[in-house]
Amino acid sequence: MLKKQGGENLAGKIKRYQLKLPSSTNHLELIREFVTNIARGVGFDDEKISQIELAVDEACTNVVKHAYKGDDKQPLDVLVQTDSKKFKIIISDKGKGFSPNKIKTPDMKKYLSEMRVGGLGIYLMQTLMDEVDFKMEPGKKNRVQLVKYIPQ
Amino acid sequence: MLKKQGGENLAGKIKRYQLKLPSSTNHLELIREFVTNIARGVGFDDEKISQIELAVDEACTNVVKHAYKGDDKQPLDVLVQTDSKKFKIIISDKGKGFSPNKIKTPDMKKYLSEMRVGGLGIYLMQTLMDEVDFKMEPGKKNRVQLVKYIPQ
Amino acid sequence: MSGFEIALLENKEIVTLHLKGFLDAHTAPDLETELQKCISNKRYKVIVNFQELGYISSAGLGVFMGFIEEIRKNGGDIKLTNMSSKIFRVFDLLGFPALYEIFKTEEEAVQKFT
Amino acid sequence: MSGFEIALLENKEIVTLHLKGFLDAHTAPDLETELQKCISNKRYKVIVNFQELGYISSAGLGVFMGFIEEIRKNGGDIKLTNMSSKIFRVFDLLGFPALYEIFKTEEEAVQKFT
Ligand SMILES: Nc1ncnc2c1ncn2[C@@H]1O[C@H](COP(=O)(O)OP(=O)(O)O)[C@@H](O)[C@H]1O
Ligand SMILES: Nc1ncnc2c1ncn2[C@@H]1O[C@H](COP(=O)(O)OP(=O)(O)O)[C@@H](O)[C@H]1O
Repeated sequence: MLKKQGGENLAGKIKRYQLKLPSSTNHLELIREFVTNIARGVGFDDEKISQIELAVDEACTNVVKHAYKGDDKQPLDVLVQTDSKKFKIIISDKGKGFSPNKIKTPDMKKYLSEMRVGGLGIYLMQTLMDEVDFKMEPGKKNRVQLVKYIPQ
Repeated sequence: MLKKQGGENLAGKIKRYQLKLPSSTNHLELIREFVTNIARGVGFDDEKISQIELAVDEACTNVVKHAYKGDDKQPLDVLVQTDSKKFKIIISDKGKGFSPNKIKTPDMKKYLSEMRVGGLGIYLMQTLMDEVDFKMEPGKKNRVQLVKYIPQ
Repeated sequence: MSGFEIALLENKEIVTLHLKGFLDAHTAPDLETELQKCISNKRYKVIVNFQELGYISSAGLGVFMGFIEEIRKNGGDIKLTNMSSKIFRVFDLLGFPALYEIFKTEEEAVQKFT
Repeated sequence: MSGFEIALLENKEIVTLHLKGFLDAHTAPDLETELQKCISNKRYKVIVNFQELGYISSAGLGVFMGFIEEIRKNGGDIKLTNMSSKIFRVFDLLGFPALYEIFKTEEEAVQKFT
């Protein structure tokens, strides 16, 4: 939808796109469309766009389910920031936060053999994106920052 | 996409959705999707959703073309605010602004006979929406406020 | 996701443009270019088929206004066909059916030309 | 725009679910309900056709994990078919093909059941 425009992402040129919504899973599709449309405009191929789409969905789903424990009226912000090198998405909430260091990377072999439900979101984000970073200030501002490098 | 949820719009419950983008016509489709998806969630029928879609597009197109004279890197904000009665969209820019009172309502008969190009945007907004309101602070914050009443 | 595409069909004197996707301030220049080409090539009998067009704004409507006079001056016309009710409503709201002939099918438009 | 829909087909012992649209944390409960019904009705041979599914997140994957054990305990299985490469990539990334049989067509899955 957002056609690539010549010179739109010259070095140093930062573009920002922001979406603020109530924290409902109802809005996940809208968030995905928002992010994929911008990613398409930057020139990512379909596979990379799908990776970004899924990583962002997982991060936002976690905010709704975990940060706000299903309360669908809390603030969920998605900020997309692009420059010539990085496609950065910052998802922020004012919910309970968590200690990402305490979350263990799932052992997929064990995971599958035990047929567990859930626990894949953060693993997916880390597998799909080039950088994943959490900054927590519970009740104030918790942030997940996802970065995908733009093919040069 | 945003399914209507029971009790989502009880009296007094205000919901806010915000989208901030660079002022490019490139993003009009994204803005339309943003607004129509929320409108669908409120329960408007397809005809009313199309009316809202077109009015918002016209307002945003005017911001890009007139307020910013085509500069596609300026801030364009779209805020959707819903309560039980009104679906309100506030489009704001920091551009040059204008005096809406000086814009004459086109005489459509004359318009068509002269085969003129343009000059239909504000007329469309006024025809399609229940309320249209302009608040201008040139260079600071110009706002177009569009309201559609929610069927009770 | 849809973007905007124009497919062009030429049949004897008549040029038919099939519009697909959305026609707004971003994509209107593409249609402008196509109509400009018609005029440069002296093809003044133009049919625009809206079957696959999902959206039009006043920027799209304006394109037709910008060419109709010159095309008619040269003995041609822009005839519009296959509009969904969504698209027709926009034309109708502005009284455009008084200025443009709108047909259900391309065949009807072709017959009117010949 | 797409939403999520499930169409259910029953053929002798086998229940086939056709998924359409997107399967995320919002729509996963709908699929859960359908699979729960299969189990309540003692229909343990389930085929899930992904042909028209455009998107899946881990919430969607989790649904299958939540039922596979009980279904297999009862001599059944959930077999997956007609995945687009986009959907398959997500399953593959997580090693799910080691746990689920994935077929190109429904026919192959039916044959495996009978
Ligand atoms: N945004 C968040 N806020 C609070 N807790 C979170 C957040 N994201 C993840 N968590 C915690 O980390 C755990 C692992 O998350 P994840 O890998 O996405 O799997 P799942 O969400 O399926 O449990 C969650 O169960 C939750 O306890
Ligand atoms: N957001 C805006 N900022 C500055 N000027 C505007 C804005 N919106 C409208 N105008 C002025 O009002 C005129 C009429 O607008 P409109 O009815 O939308 O028709 P058009 O945009 O096709 O000219 C414009 O030509 C422009 O001069």
